[in-house]
Amino acid sequence: MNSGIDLQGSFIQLLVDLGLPVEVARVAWLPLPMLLVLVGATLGVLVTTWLERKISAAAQQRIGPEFAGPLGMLIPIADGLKLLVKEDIIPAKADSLLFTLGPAIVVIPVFLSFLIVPFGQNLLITDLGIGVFLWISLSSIAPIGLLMAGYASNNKYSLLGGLRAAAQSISYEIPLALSVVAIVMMSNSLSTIDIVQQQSGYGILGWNVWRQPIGFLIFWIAALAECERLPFDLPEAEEELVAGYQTEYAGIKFGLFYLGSYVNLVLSSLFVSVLYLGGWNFIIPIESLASWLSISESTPWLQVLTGSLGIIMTLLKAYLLVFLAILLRWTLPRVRIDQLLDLGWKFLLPVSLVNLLLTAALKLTFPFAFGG
Amino acid sequence: MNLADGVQIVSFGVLALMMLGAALGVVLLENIVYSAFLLGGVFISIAGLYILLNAGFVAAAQVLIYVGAVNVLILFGIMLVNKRQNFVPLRNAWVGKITTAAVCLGLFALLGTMVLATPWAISTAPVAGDTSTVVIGMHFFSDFLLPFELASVLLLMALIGAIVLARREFLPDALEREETQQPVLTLPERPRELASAAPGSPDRTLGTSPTQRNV
Amino acid sequence: MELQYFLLLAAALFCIGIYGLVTSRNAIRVLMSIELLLNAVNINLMAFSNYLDPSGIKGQVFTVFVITIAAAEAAVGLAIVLSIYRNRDTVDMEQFNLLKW
Amino acid sequence: MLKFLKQVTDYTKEAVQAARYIGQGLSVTFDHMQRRPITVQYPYEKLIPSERFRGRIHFEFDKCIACEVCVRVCPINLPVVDWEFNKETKKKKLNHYSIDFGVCIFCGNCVEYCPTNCLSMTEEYDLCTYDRHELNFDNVALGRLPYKVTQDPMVQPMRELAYLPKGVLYPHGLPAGSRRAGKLPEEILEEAEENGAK
Repeated sequence: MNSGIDLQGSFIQLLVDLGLPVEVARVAWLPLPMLLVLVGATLGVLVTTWLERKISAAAQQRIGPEFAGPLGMLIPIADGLKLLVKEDIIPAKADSLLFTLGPAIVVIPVFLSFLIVPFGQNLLITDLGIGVFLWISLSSIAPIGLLMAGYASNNKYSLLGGLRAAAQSISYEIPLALSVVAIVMMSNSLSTIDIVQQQSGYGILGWNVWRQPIGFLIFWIAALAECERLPFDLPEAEEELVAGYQTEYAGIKFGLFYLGSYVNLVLSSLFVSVLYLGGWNFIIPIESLASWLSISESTPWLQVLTGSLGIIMTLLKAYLLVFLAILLRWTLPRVRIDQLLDLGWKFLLPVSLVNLLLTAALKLTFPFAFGG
Repeated sequence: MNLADGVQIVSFGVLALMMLGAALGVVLLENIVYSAFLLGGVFISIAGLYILLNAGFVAAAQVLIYVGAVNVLILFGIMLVNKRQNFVPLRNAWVGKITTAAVCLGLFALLGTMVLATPWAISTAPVAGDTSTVVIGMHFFSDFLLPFELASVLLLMALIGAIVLARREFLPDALEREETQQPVLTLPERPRELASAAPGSPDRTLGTSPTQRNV
Repeated sequence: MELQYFLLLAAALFCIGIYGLVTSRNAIRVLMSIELLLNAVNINLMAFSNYLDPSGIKGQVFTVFVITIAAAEAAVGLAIVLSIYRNRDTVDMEQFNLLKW
Repeated sequence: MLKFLKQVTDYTKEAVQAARYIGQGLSVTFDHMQRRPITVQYPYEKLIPSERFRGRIHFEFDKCIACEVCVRVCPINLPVVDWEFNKETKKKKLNHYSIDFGVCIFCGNCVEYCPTNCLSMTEEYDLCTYDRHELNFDNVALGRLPYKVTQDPMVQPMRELAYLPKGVLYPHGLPAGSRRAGKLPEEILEEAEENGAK
C-alpha cells in the first residue's frame, strides 16, 4: 500500500526550501484547505442544483434551463446572484437576532463536516481520530438552527416546520449512527481514511455494500431524511406548511438554507461513497493493475494518476447517489408525519439494531472477511 | 512560550468568556427561549474546552448528546408549554435573590481559595490524545462494565418513564361511538383531547409574539 | 495552561447554576440550571483526567456516564414538567405546593 | 412462537414488496428520462390551435343589428351593446360594442346565437397585457384580425397533439404533408357513403 501524494508535506517542504521556518510554513498551509473546502463545497452545490434542474426536467419530459450558458450551466450562478441581491426582509414582528442567527447555525456545521471527507490517501483536511463521529455530532446541531428559525419567524407554519424538522432529524439520527457503528465495527476505526483502506485491495468486491447491504439501505434512507429530501421533506412541505421554517425568509438568508440543504445532500452522498462504496478506490485495484503492467508504484505519473483518479471516483460515486436522490424525488410521494416517525422508530431502528448484532456475529465468525 | 501555547491560551479565554456569558444569560434573561438557545452556546463552548483538554471523543459526545438531544428536548418542552403568562410577583423576591447571590459568591470564593491553595499532583505521563476512544472503550468493557450496564438499564428506564409520564391519558371514545350511531357520510367528531384546549381557556396558539412569551 | 484555570471556571459555572436553580420560577429554567451544574462537574472531571491521569483517562469515562445520566434526567424532568403543566396549567415553581404541608 | 415467526416473515415479505414497488417506480421515472421533451418554447414556438379553438372573439361592426341576443345568451351578460333608435329608417343604429376579455369565459354562446354571424371565434389565445383594463376590447379592437400562428414570421408553428399522426408525440420537425390523427368530417361522410353503397 503506497501512501499516495502528500500535498501538505510537499507544500511545507517547498516553503522551507524557500527559506521560511517550519512553523510559518505550517501556518501558511492552514488557510489553503479551508478555502479549498469552501470553494469546493460551493462548486459542488452549484453542480448539484444544475443537475437537479436538468434531471427533474428530463424526468418530466421537459428541457430545463437552456439559455443561461451552454446547456443552462450558468443557471445556478444566476440563482445565487438573484438571492444575493434580493431584498433581505425581516418581518416586523419577528425576533431579528434569532431570525438572522438561524440560517448561519444550519449552514456552518455542514461546512465543518467537510473537514473529514477524504478524496485520496492524503487528500483530506484532517484525519481526526474521531472521524465519522464528528460528522454525526455536527449534524445534530442543525435542528437547533431550524428551531431557532422556526421560532423567530413568529409564524405558526414556520414554528410547526421547525418542530417537525427537529423531530425528524433527531429520530433519523439514531438509525444513521447505528449503521455507521456497524461499519466502524468492521474497520476497527472511526477515521474515514481507515474505513476506506479497509475496503481497498479487492476492487469492487471489497466495498462495504456487499458486507453491509442492510446498513447501506438504512444509511441512505436516514441520510435522505436528514437532508429533508423527498419523500421526507415534511418540514418544508409546500402543500401543508407553506414552506415550513423557510416561509418568512427571503434573499440571502433563504439562500443560506438552500445552500445548507444542498451541501448536506452532497455531503451525505460523499459519506455514502466513503462508507459503503469504497471511497476513492477504482473498480479494479489500481496497485495490482500497476504491478501486472510491471510499473513501479513510486512512478510519479502513476501517483498523479492515482490521486486524480481517486478524486474523480469519489465525486463520481457521490454524484451517482445525488442522481439517485433526484430520481427518488420524482418517484416517491411524500410520507405523512406519522408514517415518517413510524418508519424511523418502528422499522429502521430495530432493523439497524439487528444489523449491528448481525455484523458483530459475522465479525466473530468470519474475522478475515469482516475485519477481525 | 511557543505558538501552539499562545493559541491555546487565547482559545481558552474566548471559550471561557463565551461559556460564562452564555451561562449568565441562561440564568438571568427574562425570555426563556433566549435562555434555551444560550444553553446551547454553553454546551458548545464546553465542548471546545474538552478539545483543549485533549478529549476529542468526549467533546463530540458532548455536542451530540447535549446540543443535539438535551437542548432540542428543552426547546421542545418550552414550545409545548408555551403560554403567555406573567408570574404573580412575589413580595420581597429581591431579598431571596440577593441572599442567593451572596451565598453563591461565597461558595465561589471558597471553591476558588481551595483550588488555588491545594498543591495538585500534576502527572507528566503521556497524553492519550487520539487513542482516547480506545482507552475509554477498554475501561467500559473491563473495570467499568457494571456501571456501563447499569447506565444502559437506567437509560431504558428513563425512556419508558418519560413516555409514560408525558403521554396523554387514553380516551375510551371507541366504545361510546358504537352506541350513538353517526349518520352516514359525516365524519364523527373527536372529543377534545385536552382540558386546557377547551374554549375559554387562555390563548396558547403557536404563533404568539416571541417578545411576549412567559418568563 | 494550568489545571487551576479549568477548576476556577468550573466553580464559576457551578455557582451560576446554583443561583439559577434557587432563584428561577420557571420549571424549565430550573432544569436548565441543573444541566449547568452537571456540566460544571464534567469540566472538573475532564480537567482532572487531563492533568492528573492523562494516560488512564478515567475522568473521561466518568464524564460519559454523567452525560448519559444528564440525558436521562432531562427526558424525565421534562416529562414531569409537561404533566404538571397539563394538570395545573402553569410552570411557576411557586405554585407547585401540593406537597408542602 | 410459530405465530410470531409467521408475523415476522409476513412483515419481511411486505417490506420486500414495498422495495420492489419502489424499484418499479424508479424504473418508470428513469424511462421517462429517455423520452423526448414535449416542451414548447412559447414566445418563439407556438402550437397551432385546433380547428374549433375558442379564442378571442372577432366582431364585424357592419353586420351587427344590435339585437342583443349575445347579451341575453351570455352567462354573465358581458357584451356591451350601445345603440340608438334611428327614427328615419326605423332601425336600431349601433354606436359601440365591447366585450371585456378579462371577464369572458370563452363559452361561445354569443357566437352560436348571433343571427347575422357577426361574431366569430378566432385562434388568438395569448391575451397578455400589463393592465387588465386593456382587455376590455371595443368594436375596433374586436374587429382586428388576429395573427395566424402559421403566418407569423416571428413564430415557429408547431402542431398540437390533435394534429399529430397516431403514435407520434413529438411536434417538432414533422414532414410537411403528414396527416393529423383522426379524419375530417367529409372523409367520414365519404366512407359512410361507400359503406352504404356496398
